[in-house]
Amino acid sequence: MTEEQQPEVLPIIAGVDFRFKYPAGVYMSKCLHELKENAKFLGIQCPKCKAIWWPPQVVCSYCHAETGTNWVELGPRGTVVNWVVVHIPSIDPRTGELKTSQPPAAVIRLDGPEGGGANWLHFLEETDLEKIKKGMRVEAVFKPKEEREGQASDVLFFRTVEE
Amino acid sequence: MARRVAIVAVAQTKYDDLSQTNWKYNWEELLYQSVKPVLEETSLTFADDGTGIDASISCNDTIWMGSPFSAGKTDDVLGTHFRSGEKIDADGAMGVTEALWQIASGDFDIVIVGGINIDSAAPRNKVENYCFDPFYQRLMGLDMTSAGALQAQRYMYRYGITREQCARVVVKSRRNAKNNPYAFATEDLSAEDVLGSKMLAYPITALEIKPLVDGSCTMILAEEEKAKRITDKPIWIKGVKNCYDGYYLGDRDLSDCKSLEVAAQGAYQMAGITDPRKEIDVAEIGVDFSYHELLWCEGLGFCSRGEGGKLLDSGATEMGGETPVNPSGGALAGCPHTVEGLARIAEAVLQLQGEAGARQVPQAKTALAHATLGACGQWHQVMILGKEI
Amino acid sequence: MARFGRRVAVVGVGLSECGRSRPDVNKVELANESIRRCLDDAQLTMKDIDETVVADIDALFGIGQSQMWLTDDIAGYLKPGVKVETGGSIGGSACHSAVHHVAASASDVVLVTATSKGGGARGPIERFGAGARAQAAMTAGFHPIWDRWVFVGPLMLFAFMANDYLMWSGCTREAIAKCRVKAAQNAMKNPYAHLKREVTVEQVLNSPFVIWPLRLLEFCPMTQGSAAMIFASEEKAKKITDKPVWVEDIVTAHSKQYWTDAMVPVDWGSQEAGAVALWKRNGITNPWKEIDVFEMYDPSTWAEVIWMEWMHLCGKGEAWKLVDRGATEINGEFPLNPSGGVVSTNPGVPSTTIRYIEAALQVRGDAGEHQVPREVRRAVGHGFGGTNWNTYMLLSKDMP
Amino acid sequence: MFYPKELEEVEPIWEEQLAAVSGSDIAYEVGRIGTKFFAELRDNKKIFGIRCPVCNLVYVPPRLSCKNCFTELKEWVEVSDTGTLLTYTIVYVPGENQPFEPPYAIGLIQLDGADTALMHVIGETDFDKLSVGMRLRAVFSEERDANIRDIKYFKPL
Repeated sequence: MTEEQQPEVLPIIAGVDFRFKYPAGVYMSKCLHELKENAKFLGIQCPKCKAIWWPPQVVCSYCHAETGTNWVELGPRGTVVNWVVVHIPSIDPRTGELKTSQPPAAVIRLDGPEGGGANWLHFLEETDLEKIKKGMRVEAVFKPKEEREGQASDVLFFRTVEE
Repeated sequence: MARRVAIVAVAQTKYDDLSQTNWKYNWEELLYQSVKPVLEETSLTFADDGTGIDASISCNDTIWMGSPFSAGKTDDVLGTHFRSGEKIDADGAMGVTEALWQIASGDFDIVIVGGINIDSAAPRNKVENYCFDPFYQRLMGLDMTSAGALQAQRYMYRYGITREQCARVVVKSRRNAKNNPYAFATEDLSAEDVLGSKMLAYPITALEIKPLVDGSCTMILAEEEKAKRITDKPIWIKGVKNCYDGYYLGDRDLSDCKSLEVAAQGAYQMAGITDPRKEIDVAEIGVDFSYHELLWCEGLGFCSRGEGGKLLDSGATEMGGETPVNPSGGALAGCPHTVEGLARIAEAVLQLQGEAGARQVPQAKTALAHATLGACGQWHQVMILGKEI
Repeated sequence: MARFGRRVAVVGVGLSECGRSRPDVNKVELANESIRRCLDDAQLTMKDIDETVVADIDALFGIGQSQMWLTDDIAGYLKPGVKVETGGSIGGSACHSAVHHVAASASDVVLVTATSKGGGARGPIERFGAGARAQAAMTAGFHPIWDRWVFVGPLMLFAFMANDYLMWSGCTREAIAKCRVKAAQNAMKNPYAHLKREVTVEQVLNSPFVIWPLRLLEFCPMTQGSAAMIFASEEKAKKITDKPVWVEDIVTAHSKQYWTDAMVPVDWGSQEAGAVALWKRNGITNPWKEIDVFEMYDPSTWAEVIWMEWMHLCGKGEAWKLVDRGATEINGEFPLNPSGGVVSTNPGVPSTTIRYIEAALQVRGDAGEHQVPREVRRAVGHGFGGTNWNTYMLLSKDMP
Repeated sequence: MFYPKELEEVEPIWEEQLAAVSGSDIAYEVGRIGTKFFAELRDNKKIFGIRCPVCNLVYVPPRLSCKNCFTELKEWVEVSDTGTLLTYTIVYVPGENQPFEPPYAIGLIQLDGADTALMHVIGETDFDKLSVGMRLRAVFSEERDANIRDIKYFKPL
């Protein structure tokens, strides 16, 4: 048998479709409950270096101090610091389904105590690129309470506000 | 080895089934439960002034975590910000070896190694099936249990090992686990209970495989001078070797464990051990299935080939025997994927430190910690630890 | 004496043919292709290899514990080995592991292998395109509950990066486009590059937005391919080759775990931390002058420009001007990615290994048509991946 | 209780999601060697191995490299459809990618003319009649798609 007689190369379908249970953990669960029940942004502040973590987490990424229960309230207003617009079809990795067009995604610096704050990647209501500016003030718009599920998507988007 | 390296502190969580609590903790929260104790024990921090931990190694398996770049979920608690943070995508025991070489090379002085898995959140059978090549083995529906069953059957056939002997490994494991506060499965069992439990893949029953549990294990390694300053009970790594066998199960006589023999010989040679059964006081070995303990004892040279069953019968591997094997109960009493081998090293360290509580083997000076990965033990690692430098 | 227990050198490199897809081989065969070339390059046989280091991201490529399947085809049978996974920087992390092992006298000759061979998509995913699928698979690497629902993989990250730089630096889009033109010109000289078509500034500026303001031609392609490298101790290296490339230093720097807060101010602190450590530790006060070739992991042309600044190759806001006047071209004052870089060839897992290989080839003087027209004594390879891991390897013609 | 009480008592939130978009529909390319093997199964109901001239071993399944000596393998050898059972198991629990509904038997079968064994299903038999060393012959599927299941199973002789 020589090389030339070989047929085309074959594909074999043998994938595995697996689903995992992903835990939010105690810190994130607490903050998601707070979003759902009280429409509040519960961040956590490092007692040592004062960095604010949103979502709250067990240790400070910067200085490794335990954050404990040093809760701080953030938002609901914030400042737009960066934004992009997705032009291509994208797949939701959680479900494998196609995501249709989505509003501009933005990094919003949620207001925090003493001029501090924390960044969050979320959507803007404003879709006109001409109108989106760095430093623009925005406010979180929540789903109605009965529709909230304890997810980051309980916040629908951020709406431009005049201050 | 260019520099001597010691393990200066170890910690484990209690191994438990997190699905019972609706997966209460996430990866970093579970890992931090073993990170905090080692930091407290050693008073080490992540300071950059030469006194702190220099680097971290995160051990988790992307396919068991259900996510690529999975160390991104555990690095913060290992203090990786702006420093070297490597990620071993295999058993944590490989991470300890990696930390050893990082330190021995002179690059770092103190390295923290953490391993974690949440087994109960993963679809075990699918994850295991995914580990087989997509053309020749995956479509036969293999998982680690059915592959293990092929090995068990071949081993029993070739050497006359009985199912009762295999079952008694589980009985011993559970009995030992009673003394281990971290163990998950500690109920009393008889060999009849084991053999009478649900048949998964003949001859392996439900009680002969490791239960699905979750947890983490962390340890800190340091070079000689710093190790002596950090603790008065440093445990020295005297020898280590790992080895891969060939891939296709049909290439191997599954009753052999060639890669384990190579790994064991390499580790013994490095540690200067000539008679393992006499010189090793206690062994913690990676046992995913009951027959593993018998076969691995042969590969480790605790007995001749085919004598694994007789070794168990003789009581030599029981607590109080000549070479107690798995005083902690091992993975058969519950230990998650990835953490399994790491926890064996942690247990060996506790034995040598004299901190093993009710499962302490008296006067243990030299311990063996073994880890295995892959179908039918394709990869093995043997590490020799000593109390004295 | 170097800072390691033993000196370590690169003694062999190997690359497979790279392309959009390699349907003629399966994963282990693709790995094997570069390994055979690597062994040939070093004139070694399988028996000379003491240990193998496997770089792979199982959750992306359709096989779990891939080191097991690879064993037989990467000269790993009955040998020790390591498996690492750090995202795109993985091909570099694996090299660092090899360097540590040799320096620690664990092994004398260590082979590093990195392969990218995903399955072709079938069924409903197929019509979304392989690119969308790859982005989604990478998005799956971010927080399942917090990030996955809103994030669109690395594409979104680099779009944020571009927008940030556009806002404050005063750069022109033409300057960034020139970076892509340069990459294409270099890639055309590199037999192992994937995209080898000439690209003009106009084409870049007229290419569609993938994520505004990031354009299609400002981002890397998807490539299948493999790379292999052999590291050896001083004693062995001198026997194996008369052109050893010495590993002067390695640095790994990782960043905090969540990405969304890393996006603005677009914080490339770990790029900076790693580079600064590398320069400082090796007495390099002006890398722009002292490094002869720099192979950077550039998933996007924006990254190449912006990271130049964070790596202290130039001042903040200056990089685009340097690119604009051709300073980073192959015959410029600071040859950056003479291979064409990741924007021309992006197999992912081997991408960082390829940066190191290209840096080593430049030091050896074996880069062929894309050899830079100057004496190369010191070169740097850089890797980037996952949740902002950065790896650097400083290679030198002179024994440290 | 490791964490503060207010956290330990929080109602845990978790979500089930796809692990990655690898999905059930990945098409893996088998490469040249595998293509030859599977095309022979499909078209001619023949099983081929590949021989290492240095080690003088015939490998089934075929592969590109000899793991012992790293010789690149090129020499195709047809092996018998009949072989010897080296080990087997009976799978009782459902799982992924299984060729049949459990219970079914799988085993390693060393075909005559091959030096390594092939993993496959054992059919047309009572489980208690299975024994290591028994002789088996391949039964081919009626409809063949060029994959390992083109051999339906091996049956005892």
